[in-house]
This record gives sequence, C-alpha cells and structure tokens, in this order.
Amino acid sequence: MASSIRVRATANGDITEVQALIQHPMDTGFVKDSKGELIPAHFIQELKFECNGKDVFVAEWGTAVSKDPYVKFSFKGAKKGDDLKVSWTDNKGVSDTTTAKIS
Amino acid sequence: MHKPPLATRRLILQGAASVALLGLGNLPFAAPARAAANDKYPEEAFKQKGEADAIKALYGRNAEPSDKVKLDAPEIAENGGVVPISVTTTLDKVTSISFFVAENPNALAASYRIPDGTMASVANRLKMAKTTNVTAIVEADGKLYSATKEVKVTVGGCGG
Amino acid sequence: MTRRAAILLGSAFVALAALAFASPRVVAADKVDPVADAKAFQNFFFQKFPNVRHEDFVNGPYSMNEDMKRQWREKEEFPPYEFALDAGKEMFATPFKNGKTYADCFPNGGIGIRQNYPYFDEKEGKVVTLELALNRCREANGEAPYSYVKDEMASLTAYMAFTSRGKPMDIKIPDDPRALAAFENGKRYFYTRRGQMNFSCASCHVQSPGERIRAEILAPALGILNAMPIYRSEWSGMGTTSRRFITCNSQTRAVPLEPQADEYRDVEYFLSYVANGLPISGPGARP
Amino acid sequence: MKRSLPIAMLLALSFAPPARAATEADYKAAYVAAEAASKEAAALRHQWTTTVSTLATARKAADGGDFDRAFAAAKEAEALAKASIFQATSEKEAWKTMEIR
Repeated sequence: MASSIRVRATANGDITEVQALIQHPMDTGFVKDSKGELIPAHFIQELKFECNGKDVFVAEWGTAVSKDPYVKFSFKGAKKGDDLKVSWTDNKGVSDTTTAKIS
Repeated sequence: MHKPPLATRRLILQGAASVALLGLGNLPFAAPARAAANDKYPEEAFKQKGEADAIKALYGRNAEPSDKVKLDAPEIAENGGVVPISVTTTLDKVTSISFFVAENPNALAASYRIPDGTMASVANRLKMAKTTNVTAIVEADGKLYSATKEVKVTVGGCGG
Repeated sequence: MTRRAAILLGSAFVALAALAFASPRVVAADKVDPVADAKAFQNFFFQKFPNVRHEDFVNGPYSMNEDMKRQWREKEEFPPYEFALDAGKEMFATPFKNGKTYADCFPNGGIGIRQNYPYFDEKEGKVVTLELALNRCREANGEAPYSYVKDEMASLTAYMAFTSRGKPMDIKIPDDPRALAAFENGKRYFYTRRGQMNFSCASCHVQSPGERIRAEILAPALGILNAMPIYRSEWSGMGTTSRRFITCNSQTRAVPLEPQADEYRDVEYFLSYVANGLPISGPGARP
Repeated sequence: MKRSLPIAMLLALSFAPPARAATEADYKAAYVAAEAASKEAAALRHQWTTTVSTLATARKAADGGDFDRAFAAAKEAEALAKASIFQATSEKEAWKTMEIR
C-alpha cells in the first residue's frame, strides 16, 4: 500500500522547502462514535525529518493537530538529489517512514 | 488499554525527568533552565490544561510578546478541525517554536525543534475547540518571545 | 413544545413567506426552454457578482470571500483530498474479479469524461449520474455496488473528476420530452421549499450566496457541482454529490430521499446543465 | 402573506390540551392521527425530520407511562406533519416565484 506520508521537497538555491501531508486519523480521545462510545486517542506524537544524517526538523504533536496532518518548513545545507528521510511514531507505537529525493 | 513496554519504559524515564524539573521549579532559576530542545517527547507539557502551565512545563519560564514573531492565522476559521496557522520570525538562534490554543482541552498543540540551519518558520493545521487565542512562542538564544491572535471558531450550516 | 413555540414556528413561516415574495417577480412560463433558463441563470450571477471572474464561480464559497479564499489556497498547497485521489486512481486500475476494469465501462476509458455527466439515457428514459454509472459498471461485472455516500465512491469520482479538471461542463439535453421533463423536475426541486426551516436550495444558494451561515459562507448555485466530489473539513472526509444533497436536506430539517432518487438525479442534471461552459474543478476542498 | 396564515392558525388550533390528564386512549387516538399525517407527508416526499423525532418522543413517553407528555408530543407531531403537507401542496405552484428568468 502507498506510504502514509506524502512529501514535497524542492530546493532553490541553498534553501530547501519541505511540505508533508500524512494520512493519520489523529483521534483526540474526546470524540464519540455513532454508538456513543469514546474513540480512544490515537495521534502522531513525533515526526522527524533527517537529511545527510542530520535532524533538520522535529515535530512534537499533541491531540490538537488536524486529521491528515500537514506541516511546512525550510532548511539550508541540502541540494537537489539529496535524500530526505521522514518518519513518524504515534501514541500506540505505530510508525511509518519514507525517503524522498529533493527535487 | 495496555501501553506497549517500550512506551512504559520511556514514560518512567520522563517521569523521572519531569520530577527533577519540578524539583527545580522552586529553586531560583540561577541555573539556565533546561531548554526544551532535548530529544524527549514533552509528555508533561501536552498533559497540562491551561496555557500558562503548559508553557511552564515545556520551557520552564514565561515568554514576552514581541513584534518580531509574525503569527498568521485566519480571523474566522472556516472549520475548527482544520485551522491553517503559521509563524515566522526574524529573530536568530531560534531553537524551538511552539503553538498554544488557549481554551483547547490541552493548551499545547504542537512544538517544533529547529536545529541549526533550519529556517525559523513553520506552517501547520491545528484543531480549535472554540473561539479563543492562538499563541506562538519562539525560543531564540535561550529567551522566549510570543505573538497571540484570536481566531473565531464556530460550526457551519443551519444546524438541522 | 409549548404553545409559545408553536406561535414562534407560525411567525417564522410568515417571515419566510414574505422573504419569498421579495424575490425576483416573474411570470410563469409554460414551455420548458433549458437554453434560455441556463442563460438567465448565468446572467443572474454574473450581474449579482460583477467582479467575480466567471470561471471562479466553481470555487463556491471561496469565490465570495477573500479571507476564506486565503485559507483555501493554503489548503490547496497540499490538499486533504490527495489520499482519496491516489486511492481512486489505484481502484480505477484494479481489475474486477472477472478481469475487466472500470475503463471497459466508460467512453474513452473513463478518462477526461466527467464533464459529460450526468447524461440523459434515452433507453432508460432517465438521468444517469456518474455515481450511478460507476455502480452499474460494478454490478455488470459481478461486483457489489459501493455506498453512494462513502469513501470508495468518493475516491473513484475524485479520480474521474481530476482527469477532467479544467474542461468546461458539457451537459446535453436531447430533443426528447422525457429529458425536458427531467430538467424541469430538477428545476422544480431546486426552487421548492422543504423542511421545517422552509428553505429551498435557492433560498441559500440564489438569494444569499456570500452571506454567512454561522462559520460558513454560502456558495453560489452557479457551478456548485463543478468541484464534486469534495473533501469537507466539516466531515473531515470526502463527500459525493449524493452525500451533499442528503446533508443539505437534513440541515433544513427535511427527511432526505434515498441516494440517487429521481429528484436528486434530476436536480444534478439541472444544476450541471446551467453550469455548462464553466470548468470542472473537482475534487474540491471545502469548509 | 395569505399563504402562511393558515399554517400558523393550524398549528395554534391543534394545541388545545385536553382539560383533564391524557389517558392512554387519548394518546393512542392522537398517535394514530399523527402517524397517518406523517405517512401522507412521506408519500409526498416532504416529510420533516422533526415530525419523525417528535413521533419517537411520543412513543418513548408512552412507553414510560407519561401519557400527558405522550399525548402532547403526538399532537405536536400531527401538527408538524400537517404543516409539511401544507408546504408540499402550496409549493406545487409557489416555487415559480423564486425561479430565475
């Protein structure tokens, strides 16, 4: 199945802009389902971006991050063709990772 | 629901860490407060209800408003579940950026570690329970700067 | 509900009826003339919103409000319907158990044809929508039909809409009295008040587009289906045209009809025909 | 104006509560009338969600033995159903007033 992570990393000059969209329910634990039972909290806690062996961005998320979360940031020191490794883990210990080429 | 062993071990470690931190709490802050930029998930901070407690748990001190922190958030959110919020700053030596939604069940929404070489600006989409203040805090060179904006949130439609 | 509430309800009717008479006074025409109807429909919106570019009407509420448009642009950078689109593309190519795929059911392999749906099927004598055609294709190949309001149908229609993005809506009404009747029936449904709120589709989408209805901005009726299916933040999920009609009904406290009921097929026919020439912009992201 | 006055009167009239507490028989009669009206509204495909929920409230109250509330809810459901029937019939022509020409 396709990875849960969609990444777009585009370098112009020394600055690489990164956008990521992750398929995840991000349940807060406050919402009830149709039968009236609480849907347990299930959300990504940590999202890490690594490039050339170095962390370039680390997100620590709580329950207030939207479903199918999105984040955008930029960093220096990478160039076209470098690999950008993206990985997340959630509060249930589930995780996923993918590697994208900077275009 | 049983927590997998790995998470439990990590919790214990954090428990120890936060106890230590609390212990520090009442000491005069002579020692530089432990910057939030450690590698642990700030479990304690995410648990806090109020914004002040969350900021204290995360950074251990208060922020002062600064116009160098540009917070961009809609005036009226098109939907409380997906509110596009972003912050950018001209301050340098930024090591951490965090977002707080004052009257959410837990005020701390997201916290980002900004390593050296990464630009000090973040865009994300947050959930807001109701109309309230959104605050962005930037940790630059050990000091905290903040910007706050009210975002109106309500449901849509005529309610059926 | 006490007597006081009944009076309140009664007075609400009186107020709403007055609102109805304040609308454009017209003489009832008897002959059905879709071409004239479409022209009048489009001109109404072009004159009511002179500074909205014609092709912008398909962006619904975002063509009506700058602050909303900014939030929409931000979402569109990495739209939330991205996953449904990929799922739809994969599903579209996955063969049925009998080896056939959706491409075998549709002209041009189903690519770039969304702008011709719904069409009037002269054999059946009824309007056939894209969602109906997809389920009929599944059934013809021994597969169970999908729910009209759930994600699978939304993903398939999202992919087919995406392959038609930018193409002008191109709905045809054959010279067949039953087709004209279907168009008229759709028009009647669009203007008929229903539900305890006593609203018709037109009460919101013709008389007050651009106005706020609590957090939302009402979309203009012109091109309102061009962005279907839509990812609604309100549902934090995809929604087909069927789901949108059903939820609109229940918001006015009208009991919805079954998905793909004749009335829904006809009103989709009417709304798509009067939007002829405006670009397909689906799948869309909405509040 | 003339079209909505009858709806308002219709609703007010049908709320005349019985002098004494409603009995199960009163409730049953009111419920049958309400259900008939609701079926007619459904046949016209103009049923209101509030009619359906008020009928349910009536049944629930009756199951709980509170026939006063059950009777009132059944009466209200009937009124709502009748109003939706009136809406369906009056809209047969009234929709043309809103049509864009």
